Amino acid sequence: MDTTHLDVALAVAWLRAAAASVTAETDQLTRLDAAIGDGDHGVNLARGFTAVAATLDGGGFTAVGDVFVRAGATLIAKVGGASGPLYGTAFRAVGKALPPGAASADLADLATALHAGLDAVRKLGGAEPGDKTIVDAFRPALDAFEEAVAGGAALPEAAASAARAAGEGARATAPLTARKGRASYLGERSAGHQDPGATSTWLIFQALADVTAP
Amino acid sequence: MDTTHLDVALAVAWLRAAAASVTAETDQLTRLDAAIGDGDHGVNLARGFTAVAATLDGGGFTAVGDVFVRAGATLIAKVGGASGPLYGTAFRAVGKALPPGAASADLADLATALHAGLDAVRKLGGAEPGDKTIVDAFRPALDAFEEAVAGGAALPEAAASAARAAGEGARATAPLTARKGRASYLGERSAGHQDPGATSTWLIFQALADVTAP
Amino acid sequence: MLWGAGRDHAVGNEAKEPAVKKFINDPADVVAEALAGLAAAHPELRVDVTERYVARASAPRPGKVALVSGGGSGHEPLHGGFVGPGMLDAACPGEVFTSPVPDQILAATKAVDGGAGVVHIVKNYTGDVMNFQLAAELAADEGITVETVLVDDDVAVENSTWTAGRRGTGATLLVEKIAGALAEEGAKLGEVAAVGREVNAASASFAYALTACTTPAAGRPGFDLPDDEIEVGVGIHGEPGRRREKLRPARELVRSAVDALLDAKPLNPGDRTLVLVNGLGATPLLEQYLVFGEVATVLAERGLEISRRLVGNYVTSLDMAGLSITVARLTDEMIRLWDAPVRTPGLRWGV
Amino acid sequence: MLWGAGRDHAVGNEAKEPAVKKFINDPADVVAEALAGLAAAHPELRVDVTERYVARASAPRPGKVALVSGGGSGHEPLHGGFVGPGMLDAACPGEVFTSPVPDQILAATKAVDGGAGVVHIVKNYTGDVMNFQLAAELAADEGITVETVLVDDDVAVENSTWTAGRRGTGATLLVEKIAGALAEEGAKLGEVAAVGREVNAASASFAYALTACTTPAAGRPGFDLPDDEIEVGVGIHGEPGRRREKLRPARELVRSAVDALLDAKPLNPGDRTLVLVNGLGATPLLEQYLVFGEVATVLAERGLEISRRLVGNYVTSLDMAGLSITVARLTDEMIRLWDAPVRTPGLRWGV
Ligand SMILES: Nc1ncnc2c1ncn2[C@@H]1O[C@H](COP(=O)(O)OP(=O)(O)O)[C@@H](O)[C@H]1O
Ligand SMILES: Nc1ncnc2c1ncn2[C@@H]1O[C@H](COP(=O)(O)OP(=O)(O)O)[C@@H](O)[C@H]1O
Ligand SMILES: [Mg+2]
Ligand SMILES: [Mg+2]
Ligand SMILES: [Mg+2]
Ligand SMILES: [Mg+2]
Repeated sequence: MDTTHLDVALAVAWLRAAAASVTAETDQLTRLDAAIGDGDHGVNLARGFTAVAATLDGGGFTAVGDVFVRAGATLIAKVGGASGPLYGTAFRAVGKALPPGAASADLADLATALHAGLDAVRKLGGAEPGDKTIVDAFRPALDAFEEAVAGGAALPEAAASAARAAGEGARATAPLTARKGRASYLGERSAGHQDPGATSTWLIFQALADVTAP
Repeated sequence: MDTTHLDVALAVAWLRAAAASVTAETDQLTRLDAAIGDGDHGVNLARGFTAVAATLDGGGFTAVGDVFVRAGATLIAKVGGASGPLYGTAFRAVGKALPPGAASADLADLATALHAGLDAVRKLGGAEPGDKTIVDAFRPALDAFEEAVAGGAALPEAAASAARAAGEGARATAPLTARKGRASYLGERSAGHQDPGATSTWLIFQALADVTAP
Repeated sequence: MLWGAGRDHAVGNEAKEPAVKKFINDPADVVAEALAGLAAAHPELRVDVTERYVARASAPRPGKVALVSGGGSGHEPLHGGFVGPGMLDAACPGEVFTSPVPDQILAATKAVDGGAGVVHIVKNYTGDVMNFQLAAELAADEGITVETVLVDDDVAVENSTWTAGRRGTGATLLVEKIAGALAEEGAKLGEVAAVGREVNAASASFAYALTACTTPAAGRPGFDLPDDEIEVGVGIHGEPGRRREKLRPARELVRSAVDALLDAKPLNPGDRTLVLVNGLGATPLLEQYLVFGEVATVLAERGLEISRRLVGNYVTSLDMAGLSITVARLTDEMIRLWDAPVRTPGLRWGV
Repeated sequence: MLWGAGRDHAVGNEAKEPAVKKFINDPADVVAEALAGLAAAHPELRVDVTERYVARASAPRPGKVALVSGGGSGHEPLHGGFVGPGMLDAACPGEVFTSPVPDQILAATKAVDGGAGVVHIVKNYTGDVMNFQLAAELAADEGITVETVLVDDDVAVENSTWTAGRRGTGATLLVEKIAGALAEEGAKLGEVAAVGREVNAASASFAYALTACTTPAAGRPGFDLPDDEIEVGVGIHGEPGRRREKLRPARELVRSAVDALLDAKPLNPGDRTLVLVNGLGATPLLEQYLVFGEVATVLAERGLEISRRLVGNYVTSLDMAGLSITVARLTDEMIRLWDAPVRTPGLRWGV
């Protein structure tokens, strides 16, 4: 494996691994959402990423960016709820920020694209760090990824670092009081529960780490 | 106390004692009814006999029969359900069968009147012995009462004997399959549960035994 | 031990029960307070909280046959919610799951009698039958002619002279609507009662429960049901059903229910039917519609036409999670009367 | 341990859950199968089970402003049950408690657009808002003008730019009815949207839950509640409320709720109001009427007039035992539009 680039095959493998992971963890995500939301986050993402995996099977992608654009469009079309537009828009933004038509992206391109994904989530959802949302896992993951890349790390190492940071970010949402999404209706009662969306963001970064692991 | 007659005061005392007893046992009667009926028998009778006790307070009865006629009419007006018309009609029939205008009744008169009460229940409800109803406590109670009176017993003894027989009759309803009233909808599932109506009949006869006990 | 078999019954004082988890004040006042609320919500009704009846504000209408129904409370909108033009003239709500008393039925009967006679629509329960019978005798004493229509559509119960007979459930709504429409047109007492009996004879119902219901007086569910079991053949008073079965998919439950309905009252291909899928209280409309879809599939397979249909909570059993399916064979006349205008809190169209 | 605080979360395989106790087949098929049932039950609706929308069979009506609403399923009759003359032109049901997706909303919007523009009535939830926003952008790309009316009447939630803001609950029905009536009269896009916003601004809602509800996917109640505690300030998605309190008599709960409503949206003596007492699913109508009576008493004390009222299950949360109280301040115009004919599966009068 070329550890300095993300190509079409690897992008597809990543999204398939993400699909497998959110499907395996459906019940856990749903439980987290039942505690401070409406209990559908696991089922929502399992439905969405299963559709993503199915749409990638047809494949025939030549540009790596198109993989993410297609995945994002599929999430928007299949998930609903808050997480559908947020993840869908994020993946679309990632795909569109990758070099147009390029079969693969280097790590700097990938970092830039992930940045565009995070920006898209923040623009659509308006969440600040600390609001107990996807952002609280996505942002530290991106920071860690960029830092690793700046330090000369290869993809496996950068991905592992991002996944670790996402996991920590997700766990760190537990004591927070939600200020966005359904959990915000609970006011202070949302504190003490880990955010489902931040947790699924961790699963997605962990999937990249898993498929790139040496 | 005159142990050979039932007078107005004793009739009123009997009905008051019955009211106290069904009120104290409301929950138990309701539980029996919840198992094979709709769970209201205790509340129904507590409401009805409380109203009976209240209407007797106004008192001023000169004829013992009138006490029962008034009690029966009150039960019909306040209870509803199956037990309201059945007990109400029974008490009215008892009252009407007692010697008109008489201040008190002897034990033969009382036996005749109770007979009229049982007949009224059977005529209105159409239940046969063994159908798992009021009849299954009322009939053995009446038999025991008549037998005691025929044997020369005084009221306390006859009442105690009737109460004992009513209790045995009520207990004996447990294995029966109901063929009348709501419990009949359960078919064979009604077996294994004591009939609430037979049980309240026992409470009523027991109240007579209690107020006449030496 | 005079408290016999079946459950463990400790006589006498028990630990204080927790408060009943319902939107009520004193459980003893539920019916009176709900009637006060009904009065506040429906100025077009005359609600007599003391005498305990609900009548059209405009009643009596001279020369019109009046329809009076009633039964225990806890089945709302039945019966009070079906009072109004095109349906009932009055309803008598008893205590929760307890039939009304004769005085109350008599008061309602007198309040709406327009001189053309009164039809009592009575669900076949021992208590209801006896109380309405006593009321009809009292009404006769006052010179009011009463015809009684007994509703006994629940095929889960065997119809035998050795039992209390079949229960009245979902078909009560059909009888009240169709007989009510005919009465509105000015038909005679005998005609109104006859169409009511005809609708009852043409109707069959069957119900399942997933949970027991909780009466305000008892404060706890009437029975316990394991997570994977349901009660089959239940009525509308929270009593257990004919038997307990394992939970099955809706598709299979509907098939068994339709089999039971058609076994009891066979229909022929081409027959037109009315289908009522009726929630017993806590079953979401989402599930009720899903079940209606399954019923439509099964009836189509049997060559039966669904000409009229109704889905919703109409004949309920407090907060029981469950539903009943009623299938009635329709005549042209019944369809015409079903479609006639009705304006009540619980059923309304055409006006 | 990546599965963090709050509950004990064992990652990976767990004991198989028992079957979900509902009248369904596969939980994944609930919405599609319920839509099939809705289609079978209501020939006057066009139900597109594939595209997932419910429209009037007669839509589009050229020149008429069309109303489209939608949201997660599980709130029935909202929204599909409010499609018909005088109310919505189309509704988009999402998965249970999950907002619909943009494609679906776009398909419904295109299906009913009569060239005069489309009003999207959107309950204020992050997911609903974002999905409808994306759909509106797609519709604009196709040349359809969309105005969005956001409903956020639930005063249990603080209205702050630092939260997702107030939720849309009971007032949604009022907005759909009143804006729907104005659209039926031929009003312009801006006018229809304006009256919808006015109704929302004039409305306040507050809800209590006695139990959690159970989604088909989860199969178990969303939270546990002790026998003597209730959730105060709940929404309609089975989420816990703002706080937990001891159970109190209905009289006191109503008083607290009305205080909360009037604190958030003060009214003056003499104001005319519409009161909606809305069951969340498993609360018997008997209790709902009892609560309506209490509301009437409290509003009368404050000198407020109840000019219009509605009691029943309209904006539900599956099988939650609970209810919401909505009070809206009425203008003459709103009263006129409220009284206008409506003919939908869930709300019907005047036709
Ligand atoms: N405004 C927002 N910005 C970022 N993430 C959000 C926002 N609102 C909600 N989320 C995320 O969405 C997750 C919930 O997703 P999901 O349960 O699928 O949708 P819904 O809340 O509509 O049911 C939350 O845990 C949170 O992480
Ligand atoms: N036909 C009948 N004849 C005699 N007793 C009957 C008959 N039907 C019912 N009962 C008695 O009535 C009791 C139930 O009374 P209750 O619960 O007050 O009325 P309901 O069944 O209407 O709720 C039964 O336990 C039974 O003993
Ligand atoms: Mg969610
Ligand atoms: Mg009973
Ligand atoms: Mg009863
Ligand atoms: Mg959701």
